[in-house]
Amino acid sequence: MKKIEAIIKPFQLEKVRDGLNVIGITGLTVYEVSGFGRQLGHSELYRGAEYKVDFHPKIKLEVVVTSAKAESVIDSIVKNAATGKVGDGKIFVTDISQVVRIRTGEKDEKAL
Amino acid sequence: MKKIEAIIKPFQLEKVRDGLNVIGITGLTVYEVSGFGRQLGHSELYRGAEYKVDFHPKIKLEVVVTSAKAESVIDSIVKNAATGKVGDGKIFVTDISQVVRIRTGEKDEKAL
Amino acid sequence: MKKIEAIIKPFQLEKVRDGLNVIGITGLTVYEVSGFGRQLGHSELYRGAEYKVDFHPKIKLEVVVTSAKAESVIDSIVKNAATGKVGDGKIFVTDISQVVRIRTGEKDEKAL
Amino acid sequence: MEFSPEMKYVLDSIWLLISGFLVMWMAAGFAMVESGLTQSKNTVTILTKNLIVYALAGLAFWLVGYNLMYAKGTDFAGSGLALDGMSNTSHSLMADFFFQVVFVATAASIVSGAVAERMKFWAFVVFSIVLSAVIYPLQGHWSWGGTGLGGVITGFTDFAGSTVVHSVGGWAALAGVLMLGPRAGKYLPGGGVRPIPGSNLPMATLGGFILWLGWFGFNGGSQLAMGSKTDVDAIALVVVNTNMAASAGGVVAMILTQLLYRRVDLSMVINGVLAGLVAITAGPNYSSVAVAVLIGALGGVLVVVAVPLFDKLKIDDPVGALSVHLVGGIWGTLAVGIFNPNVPFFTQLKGVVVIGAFVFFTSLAVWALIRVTMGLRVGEEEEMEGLDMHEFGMEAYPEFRSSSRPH
Amino acid sequence: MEFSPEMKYVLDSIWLLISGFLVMWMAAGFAMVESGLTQSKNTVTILTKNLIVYALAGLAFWLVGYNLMYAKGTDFAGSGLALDGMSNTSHSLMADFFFQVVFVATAASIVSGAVAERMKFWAFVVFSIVLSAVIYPLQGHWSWGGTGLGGVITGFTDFAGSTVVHSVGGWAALAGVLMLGPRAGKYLPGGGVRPIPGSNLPMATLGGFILWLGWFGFNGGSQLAMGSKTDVDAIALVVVNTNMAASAGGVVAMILTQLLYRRVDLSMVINGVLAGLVAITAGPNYSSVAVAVLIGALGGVLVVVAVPLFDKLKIDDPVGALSVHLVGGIWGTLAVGIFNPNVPFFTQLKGVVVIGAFVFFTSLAVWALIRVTMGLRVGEEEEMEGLDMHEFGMEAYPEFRSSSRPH
Amino acid sequence: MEFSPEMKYVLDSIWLLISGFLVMWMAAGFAMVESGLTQSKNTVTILTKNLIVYALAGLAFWLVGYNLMYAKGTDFAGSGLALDGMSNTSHSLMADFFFQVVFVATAASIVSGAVAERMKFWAFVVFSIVLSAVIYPLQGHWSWGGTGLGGVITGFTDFAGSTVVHSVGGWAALAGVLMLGPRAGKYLPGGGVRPIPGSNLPMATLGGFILWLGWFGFNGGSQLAMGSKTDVDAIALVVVNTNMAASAGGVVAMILTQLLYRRVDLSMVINGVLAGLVAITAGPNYSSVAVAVLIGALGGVLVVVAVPLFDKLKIDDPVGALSVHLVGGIWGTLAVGIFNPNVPFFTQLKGVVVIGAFVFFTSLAVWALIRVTMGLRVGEEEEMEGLDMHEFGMEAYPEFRSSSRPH
Ligand SMILES: Nc1ncnc2c1ncn2[C@@H]1O[C@H](COP(=O)(O)OP(=O)(O)O)[C@@H](O)[C@H]1O
Ligand SMILES: Nc1ncnc2c1ncn2[C@@H]1O[C@H](COP(=O)(O)OP(=O)(O)O)[C@@H](O)[C@H]1O
Ligand SMILES: Nc1ncnc2c1ncn2[C@@H]1O[C@H](COP(=O)(O)OP(=O)(O)O)[C@@H](O)[C@H]1O
Repeated sequence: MKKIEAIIKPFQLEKVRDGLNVIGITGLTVYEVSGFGRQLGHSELYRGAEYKVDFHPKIKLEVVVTSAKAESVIDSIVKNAATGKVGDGKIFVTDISQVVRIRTGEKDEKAL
Repeated sequence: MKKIEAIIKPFQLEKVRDGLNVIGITGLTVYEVSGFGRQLGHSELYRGAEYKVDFHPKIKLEVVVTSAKAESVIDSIVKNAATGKVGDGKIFVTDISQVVRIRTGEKDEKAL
Repeated sequence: MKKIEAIIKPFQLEKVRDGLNVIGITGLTVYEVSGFGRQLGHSELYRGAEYKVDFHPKIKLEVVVTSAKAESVIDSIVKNAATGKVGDGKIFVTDISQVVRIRTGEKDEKAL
Repeated sequence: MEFSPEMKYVLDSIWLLISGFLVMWMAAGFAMVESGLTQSKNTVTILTKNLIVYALAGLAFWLVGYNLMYAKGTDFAGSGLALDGMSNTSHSLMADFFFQVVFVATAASIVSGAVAERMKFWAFVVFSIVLSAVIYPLQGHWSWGGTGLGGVITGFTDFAGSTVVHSVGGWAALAGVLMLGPRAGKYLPGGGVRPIPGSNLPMATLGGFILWLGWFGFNGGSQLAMGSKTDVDAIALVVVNTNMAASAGGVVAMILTQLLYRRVDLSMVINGVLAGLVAITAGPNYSSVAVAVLIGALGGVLVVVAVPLFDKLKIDDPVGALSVHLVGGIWGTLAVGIFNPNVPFFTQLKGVVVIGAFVFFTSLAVWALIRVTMGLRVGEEEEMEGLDMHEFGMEAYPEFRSSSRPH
Repeated sequence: MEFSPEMKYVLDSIWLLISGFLVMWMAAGFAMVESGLTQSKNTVTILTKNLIVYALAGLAFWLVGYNLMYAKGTDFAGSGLALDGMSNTSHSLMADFFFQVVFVATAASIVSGAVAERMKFWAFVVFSIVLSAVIYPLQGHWSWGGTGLGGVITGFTDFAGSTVVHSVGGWAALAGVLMLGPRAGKYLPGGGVRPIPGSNLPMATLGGFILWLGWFGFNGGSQLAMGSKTDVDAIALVVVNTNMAASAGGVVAMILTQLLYRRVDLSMVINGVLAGLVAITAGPNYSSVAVAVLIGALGGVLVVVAVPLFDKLKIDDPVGALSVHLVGGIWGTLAVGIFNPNVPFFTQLKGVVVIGAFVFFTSLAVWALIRVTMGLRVGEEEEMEGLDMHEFGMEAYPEFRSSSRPH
Repeated sequence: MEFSPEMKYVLDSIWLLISGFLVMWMAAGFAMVESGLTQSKNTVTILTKNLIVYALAGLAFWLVGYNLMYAKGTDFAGSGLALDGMSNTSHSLMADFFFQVVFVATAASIVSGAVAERMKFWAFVVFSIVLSAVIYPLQGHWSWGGTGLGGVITGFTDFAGSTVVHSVGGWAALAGVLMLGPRAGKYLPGGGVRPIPGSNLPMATLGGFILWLGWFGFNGGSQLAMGSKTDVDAIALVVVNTNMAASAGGVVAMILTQLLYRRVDLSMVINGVLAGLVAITAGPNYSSVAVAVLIGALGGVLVVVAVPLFDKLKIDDPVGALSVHLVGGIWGTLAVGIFNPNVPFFTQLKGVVVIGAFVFFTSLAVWALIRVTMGLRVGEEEEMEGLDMHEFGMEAYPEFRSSSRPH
């Protein structure tokens, strides 16, 4: 099984989620992060002094799927999260050695 | 070494933490996430218009342990986080290739 | 490729980020977490009743790099995050099997 | 025994000042309601608008508006600038001016909420100046200035401004909203409405309380005198009726939202209170308490009906300003024609229509002019990321993880 | 030279109105203190309760309560409905009615905080109506209505309502809290107390300031007249004593929490200020400033002692309403018997007991009735996830990551 | 026809009380502005300071300050304690005392913002007591107490306290800030300034509105009488000028920040409003509206210039208290010498210097004494983690993920 972590722009979340729904993803976890990358920071102003804010608000999305399904999930995310502008984000894939559904104790693929 | 990530219901955190304490876990990291899974969303109401909220608040818990200890940690979490209702959450296990304790520079098992 | 996760004290973030900039890291994701470890909790007071707060605010920092670069990243983080006091945090390293840049679809090392 | 003229002068002037303090306080109420009922990514913008609109209203009304409204001149407009040639023997001129200033600020504040979250800051500033300096004073010249627009609306009765202040703000806002269009993502292609919840309901509730308190000055002060038993009796009745209409509006909104949606909606209760207040404003001085309760209650009904109705018409009003001030103001003005035997219904209707048409079309023209010159609406990306970042480079709550989330 | 009756009429009426404005403002203060000192998952509920309770108190007191309290009738109750047959020659009836309305709203607001975070919204609404329409007016008929309950409590002296308003609210709240039980998780099996910190201390502090300001109207207005040198001197003394008692209460709470816990507790300082205010309310008009400081200071001591004491008794009062209004109110009423040579201590004690017993037991009966009919307490899961979501389907701060965390 | 002495007595006293209510309300305004413009990790501390400083000012001024300031005695100081021997025939002594109490509280509140986020709570408490009990009353004895310091500053004219209240607070604050040093990390080694954004701008804006409202009492009440046509005319002019100067200050700050930084800065607009208010305070009673607008506008200019200037001097003032109250107060006092033909500029300058020097050096001495005895500044780690946790063990927003982030 694979864990697919995607860091995306906040306003793309809805589209990405809808895309994943279409390909039959049944679970998903998201949280807010701050990202720093090629996208340049912007400057804010406060009481006559400027300061640079380097980090951008991003959404991180984690979805664990069978290895077979990983490719289609990645494609779907890329398609729906891309705006073509710098800062669109990255996808990282890791191997998952075990999954457990807490409610039932089911394991691995049955737990997904 | 293994990283055990568990997504649980917020109100179970305390029980889970107490359970982990009992089996001698010495470190733990938690943060708030939003989850989407089998558990249905609920609708909120605002000024005469209804809208669906798909994501549920969840707590994600990460604990890194020796491979030997992983099983007992998983069992403990399952036992303490389960309420038997849908939405109880999932556990994902990954391999960790290296651990460093920042304070001392100690490595791997000694760092845990 | 490796994912390096570091849990550090919030007020060290800036130094750590500057250190990583120096060694040429081009991307970084951070978020706020709560940690529980060797560092003792503290007690807060509210209306005549004391209570223990076990969790400390921490920053989690994730950076994905080529395996070749991993060691220098870890060293840099250790150097800049350490204060020598308990609670300085931990670094966990995982293997990443794939990376995608969402904007371009570039893969793996080219995507970093 | 009647009081001496000087005694009347002193008491009346002080009453205007104290009432004016209360009405000035309403500016804070609008700021709180509007920032509470909108998203946190636009909070700095809406706060600045509210603070500045109060300041500008005062300056504009002093330089131009007060004379236009209250000076002799033609039936259409007063003459002079900067209080030139104005005087008053029954109470202090400055007290009167102050009381009028806070009124025009109220009208201007109403616009701010309806056009929130997508209008350019400076476009709003320019419109507010025109509204305070020209549009508001002109119609005020006909009604409270007493010319009746050369007889066209003579007899039109609006005690404290259901029409002259609240609907006027509402019409100006409606013109702006139509010109501006709804917030991005508010109305779905399929016809659905996507709610955009307010970010800080304690602030909105505080604002509701502030407005409620301020309204005692708004309506009570409109007696313009307290130097006799008759006057204080009138003021006391006005205060009680104002309070009871607000109560009724709020309670009815609570009951209706419970019945319609099976849950009470706090934002609607606040709007219900305000609608009750707007509704009673045209005639808190003639009716019995029971009639005031009825008028306020119907204000509460109207707001609960109007909010989703405007949404159905794709007229996007983030804080309910149109439902409260425009709809509530029309209802309150007509109610005088219904419940006050001395005021013909048709006269009230005529006033509502004449003033409404004037303000709406003038405002439309001004908004249009602003649109073609400096632009009315921020860009799509600006709107998505929030006006605060793009127009102010500042955040209202910089330390708090809030991401006026994707909608 | 005494003023003419009309002059007195005018001045007294205006004073009642202005004081009434200040007391009305206290409703906002309660809303802020209570929403600030409770969890954000219950904020919409508590805000709505505070807004609605003010509205309902007005309507109920108009329809039923005012006559019950102030009309002639029996020693036990006044007669008539909706101000029927009421009149007043020394000041405007409506001004008096308004001033009384805001008082009953205060009593009702007190309950709201004590039963917060677990009571069903509609159960609270029903109780508030009964309290405002019947319970409060009846005991008010005996004290301020002047019957002395057929002589039983004749001579009982309570200038502005330490007992008649504050303790009454406190007794009603205590009955509710006992009926309702503590919040889930508040008291640990081993006997420990788990604090549940308030979610927004700036709001709570703002509420404290609002109440402090409003109290000048509460106590100052209770002179009920300002049409003579004697009256304004009395008012001025009342205002100063009110201010100094509040200051003393706050300072003492600061010092005591520092001594006892080695850290100042802001929530206790706010409560200390309020306790000082409640304590001086029964007699701000007779004492020297020094005595007022003493009475307020002891109010501050009592609150610091009472809050943990109630916790020890497992009486869960999220905002300290019982410590402030019930304990502080009793203390203030008895203090009149101690420091005012013209008022026997025993008379004060009798008033406290008679009124307390009446309100407590009547309230208990009403709460019991509500419990068996519509239910008093939300379900366990509702409580855990917050009343806002379950009863209102709305969040107070929807954009902010707050999870009134597991406790 | 002149009013009877009793009528004057009644009207004047009531005006002092009502004005005093408004000024008391300013304490809440300071609390909101200061907590809004600082970081959330220090919010409990700043709220407690503001609540306690108001309470302590009252107690200290009663015990010591009022006599020191207003009793007969020497040219340097009044005599007696606790209002001993004080009396007043033209209005109620207690009303006067109340009005003066809220003034001293204002001066003390000013300090709190400037020294925020790094001073020990108890050090601030001790200084506030000394300021309220001794420093403020002494200089007040010379100016408003009327001795002119044995003729040294005779003729010095400060209607409502641009110098006597605001600059005094400002000088005391400046001494404290110099003694204390800037917040950690505020000034970068390379000479840069690292902004530390305020955590809650709605609160700060609300505070701005509260102060604006309260200022009508501050300046209007300083007429000290309303028992004649002359008095109410004066009051009305004062109110209008106060309002217009504030408006002008805010509008100018808006325009200037737009021109200088290409973006409007809300925190500066709030400061601009306040600077306009401080500036007009020395002479709202003599000038035309146009001059008031000018004085206020220049106040707005000064604040926009002064804030970055203080930063260049590494004088760290988190909320802009020095720019608003010290700079604005000096400007306003000198403006009287410029625009009021009856007041020589040099007299004003002399007053500013004498009072300024006295307050600054006395304060410096007191701060120094506090530093060597109990310590002035919290430890580095305390500062980084926030004063709330270390001095109070309490959080202002415990449920919200805010981490006054690393800066
Ligand atoms: N090497 C990395 N490790 C961790 N997170 C990264 C890395 N590179 C990028 N990111 C995350 O992805 C986001 C987008 O990356 P960025 O380089 O700005 O844009 P793009 O991917 O379009 O070139 C960043 O804000 C950061 O959160
Ligand atoms: N495939 C998945 N990938 C990532 N997170 C998941 C996945 N499936 C479930 N989750 C997380 O676990 C939570 C609970 O899952 P859900 O399906 O609702 O309940 P249950 O596990 O009891 O069937 C979700 O809210 C989500 O945060
Ligand atoms: N085994 C672990 N798994 C996950 N997170 C851990 C683990 N051990 C420590 N941490 C994280 O690292 C932080 C610091 O650890 P701690 O033991 O307090 O200090 P130190 O590493 O200096 O001994 C903790 O607050 C927690 O967030």
